[in-house]
Amino acid sequence: MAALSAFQAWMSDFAEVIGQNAEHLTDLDRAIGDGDHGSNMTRGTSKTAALAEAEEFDNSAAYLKKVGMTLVSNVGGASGPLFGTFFLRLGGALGDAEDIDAATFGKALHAGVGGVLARGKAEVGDKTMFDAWSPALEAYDAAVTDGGDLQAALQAAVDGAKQGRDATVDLVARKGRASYLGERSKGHQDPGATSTVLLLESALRTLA
Amino acid sequence: MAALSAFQAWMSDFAEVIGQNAEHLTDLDRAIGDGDHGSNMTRGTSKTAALAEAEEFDNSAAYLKKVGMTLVSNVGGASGPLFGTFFLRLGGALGDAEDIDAATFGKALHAGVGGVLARGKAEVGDKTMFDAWSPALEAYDAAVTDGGDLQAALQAAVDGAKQGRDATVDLVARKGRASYLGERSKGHQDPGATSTVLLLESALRTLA
Amino acid sequence: MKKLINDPDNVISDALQGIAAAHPDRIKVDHENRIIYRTDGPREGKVGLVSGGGSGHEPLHGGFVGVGMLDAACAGEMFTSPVPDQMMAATKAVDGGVGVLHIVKNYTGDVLNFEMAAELAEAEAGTEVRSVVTDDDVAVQDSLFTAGRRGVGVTVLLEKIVGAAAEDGATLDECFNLATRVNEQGATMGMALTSCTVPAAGKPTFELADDEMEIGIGIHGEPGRETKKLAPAKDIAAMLTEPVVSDLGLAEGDTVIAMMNGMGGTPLIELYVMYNEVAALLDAAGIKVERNLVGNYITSLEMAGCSLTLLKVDDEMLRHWDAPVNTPGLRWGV
Amino acid sequence: MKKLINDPDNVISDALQGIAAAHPDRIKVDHENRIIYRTDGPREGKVGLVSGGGSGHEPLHGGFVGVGMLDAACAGEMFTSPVPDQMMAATKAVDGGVGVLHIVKNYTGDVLNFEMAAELAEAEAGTEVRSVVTDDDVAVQDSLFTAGRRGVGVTVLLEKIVGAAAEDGATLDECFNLATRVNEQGATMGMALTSCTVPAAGKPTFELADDEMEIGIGIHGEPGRETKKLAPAKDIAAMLTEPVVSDLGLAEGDTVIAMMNGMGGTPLIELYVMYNEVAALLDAAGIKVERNLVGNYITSLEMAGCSLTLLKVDDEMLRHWDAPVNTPGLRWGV
Ligand SMILES: Nc1ncnc2c1ncn2[C@@H]1O[C@H](COP(=O)(O)OP(=O)(O)O)[C@@H](O)[C@H]1O
Ligand SMILES: Nc1ncnc2c1ncn2[C@@H]1O[C@H](COP(=O)(O)OP(=O)(O)O)[C@@H](O)[C@H]1O
Ligand SMILES: [Mg+2]
Ligand SMILES: [Mg+2]
Ligand SMILES: [Mg+2]
Ligand SMILES: [Mg+2]
Repeated sequence: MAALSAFQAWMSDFAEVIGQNAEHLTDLDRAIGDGDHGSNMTRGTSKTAALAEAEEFDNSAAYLKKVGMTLVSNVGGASGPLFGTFFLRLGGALGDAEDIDAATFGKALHAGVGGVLARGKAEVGDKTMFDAWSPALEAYDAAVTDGGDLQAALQAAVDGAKQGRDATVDLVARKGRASYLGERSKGHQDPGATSTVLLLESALRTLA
Repeated sequence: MAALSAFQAWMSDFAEVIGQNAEHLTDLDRAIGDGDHGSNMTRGTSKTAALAEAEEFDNSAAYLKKVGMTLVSNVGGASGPLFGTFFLRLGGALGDAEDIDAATFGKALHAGVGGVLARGKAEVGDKTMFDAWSPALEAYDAAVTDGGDLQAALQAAVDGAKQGRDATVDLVARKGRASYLGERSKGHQDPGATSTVLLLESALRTLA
Repeated sequence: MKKLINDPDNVISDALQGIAAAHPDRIKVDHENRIIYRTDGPREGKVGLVSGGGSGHEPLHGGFVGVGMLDAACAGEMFTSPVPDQMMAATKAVDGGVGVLHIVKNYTGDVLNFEMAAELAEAEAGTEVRSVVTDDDVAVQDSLFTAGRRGVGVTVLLEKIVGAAAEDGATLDECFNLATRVNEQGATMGMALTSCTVPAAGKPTFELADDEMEIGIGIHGEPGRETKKLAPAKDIAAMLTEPVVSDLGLAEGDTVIAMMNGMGGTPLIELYVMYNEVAALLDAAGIKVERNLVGNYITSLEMAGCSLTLLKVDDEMLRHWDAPVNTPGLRWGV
Repeated sequence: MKKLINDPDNVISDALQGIAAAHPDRIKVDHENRIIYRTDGPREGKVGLVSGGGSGHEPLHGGFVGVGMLDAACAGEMFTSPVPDQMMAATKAVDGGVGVLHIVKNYTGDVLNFEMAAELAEAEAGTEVRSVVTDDDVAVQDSLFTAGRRGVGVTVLLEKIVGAAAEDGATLDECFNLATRVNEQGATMGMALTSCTVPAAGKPTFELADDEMEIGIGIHGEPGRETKKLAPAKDIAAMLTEPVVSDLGLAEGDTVIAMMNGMGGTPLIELYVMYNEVAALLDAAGIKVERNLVGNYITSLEMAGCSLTLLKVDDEMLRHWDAPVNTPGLRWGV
């Protein structure tokens, strides 16, 4: 598949999905954060969605890095540098690969999630977006090992991310704003894990 | 009648009545003023009611002047100097008269209401306490001219004051805080005219 | 009612204790009479400046006591004029032998109580007292047959300007004349998004729907002249600016001090949004803002809302404005 | 939602226009990057001080730009960290050749964004950047496995004290060490009577019953650690003072700077009531308040509530505290 246009479709789909879910994300963030995750993400994705029209990109790497910088420069908050770094590393790992398959994208996904980890230093169980990223990555790898194609691997990643996201409900937050609430953070779903699922669902729809 | 003890009974009764009506007076003042007439009056009358126990007074004049100064020194707002001046002048006009009858009290009442007029410079129709004082005084005088005793004259004054108070409802205020509301002050009863009626009713109960 | 207080009856005495504890370098408090004095007065030969009024407008007046502003401020009950005993005590205490100026906001209660105090201070102590009554609120139609306009924002600017003049050695007449001029050349218009709650009353003074605002409010939680639908800052700025500009007859080339004042519950960020709109309107009209204040200076407890004050200034006023001032509520040059 | 704004999306840019219009004598605004600069910088050989954070905390940080305090402040979206582009631009602009100190409140968003900015500024312009991260909120249990405590009130005191040191010629290392010491010796505890409403969200961030308060809030409208029944000021003062005093290990004979800070919607009179109670508690414990601030310094939009910050001070800190400062939000000595 022509990677660049697929990635552009991904970003345009993701912007739409974030737009539809902005209020939900903000509501989740209002419960255990500061009620801005929806608007933060919208601010970024409305800009990334417009990139493809405004500019010509040589390859996927250049495009995805620009997506990352655009998120970093527009989202702010915790999620800006985290999603931004994800795309910066994703792009960096893809290089000038023209076609993407399960293996290529898996390598890039590892780099991207590694970026989230390096920036945020969260562990599984801290009730952050990493709780969605980590099982997603594991499930993706397992699907590839089982011989799955990109579609299967992304489907697995989505399922893994969803499980991770749902698991955040019962957790006590140990990173990010929600950690200030201590025990009171229990019983609420993490906003960043929620948008991570949206991003992977969007990838499944557009990349595979 | 022994004037001094009657006046002391008046003040004690008035304090009680103001206590009972404080919330009503404040509600009236909230509608077209600043919602403090009840607490202003209570602050003063709780002090004046205590005077008789704390101090010996030579005569009615000394007592009523002290009542006036006590109101001036404790009520604040517009009503403090107005009711205060009323009692200062009332006492001044009584001198050392030992007994009070309709004529003696009438003279003093004229002096007291004259004080309210001199301080506040309100005219009838301005929607102030003067709208109760003025018809009360006229009715009092008419009753005395008709040969009425103190009881009859005070009853007439109460009736006159009530009419004046009720008439304030339809008026547009031209003095005091309510005047800032312009047309919006219409439809509300003036707080100061209301407490004036209470004061005269209390006089009827205790002096006659 | 949600307030950081101990008892509705003790708010003012508790706050005066707090003010005394916070600013012993600049002010001292007579708790019995509820008077805030500057620590270094009275000064022989300096006109004494006394103001005061109901509490609930902080920092006005107590926060404006100090070098270059007031010598004493009398704190009344919440939104209720102080009593003559307070003004009398303050007047005698700040008398430097050359007279005392009373700065009185035009409310019947304040006027009557200050009037009695002036009569008594002159009779008892022979202190020469003059009174300036501020009446800058253009929301109120003035007429010979009413209590006249309310005294609001201009009072702050007047206390600063006349305070500097007095510090500078102006006579009582000069202070009075300058004060009169400031009052005549200044005007204010205010609005509210919410009512406030007087602690002793325990409930809001007026009710406003979620999409309504009051235009033409004073500073005592009294309802305004008009309830309107909530509007954008730009429109509200016009509703405040136009009547003030037209009342003062301001024209192209005039210079003013502008105060965008918060009513107590308005966040600073909104005051800057409002100031921006006002500044644009004045700029478009060719009116030059020489100095400005943006913040809470004369408030109505926790009311959300704002008022705009404009004062047409000349060089003398500006010089006094720029002179050093060191009070809890206003400070520069020292 | 009742606010003096034009459009929820334009609050910050409108306010920045207003700030620029109000204080051209002291600050200038880069509207594109949303950075507030002092007019007279950068100064060769002076360490540059850059701070910033989400908007909605005014006067923090933009109101603290000026002589003796910050060189630049980056304004983020409401309650949202600014982005690295802003900090990078500010860092380069205030670089006087001897390095730049970033003053960062400890929130994941702020920390990550400032971190990226510092990396980029060093890589791109070779500017030496050090960062101090304030984390003074004792409401948050600190632990190696959490995001740590929030940065709140101490940030104000730090910006003043380190601002004076930088003005005085302190090196980047000296500024960093002093800042670290201020952060270590200061602690804060806050509470709220009401939630605030982020304009873009349009509804209150949390709900509180009429007889409830939140203890242990931060400054982003986030719920606190505990919802309690409303209590008298005296009890609330104890709930704020005790954890701060015990966190700092303050003992008899210690001297502090105290800040009784309003959250934006609290009237000044209530802050003085609270200050009085706190002062009494400290006095009883033999802790001496050398200096204090009472007012709105680090706010949460229109939230009603307050926070108490204590900073254990030595002579060096006091000297820097007393040094002249001329910013829209804090001014003395000039
Ligand atoms: N250290 C971290 N590592 C990974 N994710 C984090 C970390 N801290 C916060 N997050 C994520 O960021 C989300 C909040 O993002 P957002 O609301 O946009 O920013 P902010 O918290 O600054 O307002 C959280 O729900 C969480 O998933
Ligand atoms: N000029 C005046 N002459 C006579 N009565 C007046 C005048 N101004 C106000 N009042 C009376 O004072 C009353 C209000 O008293 P109060 O609420 O105690 O004082 P304030 O208005 O200062 O809060 C009004 O209801 C009115 O009757
Ligand atoms: Mg958030
Ligand atoms: Mg009243
Ligand atoms: Mg009153
Ligand atoms: Mg945020």
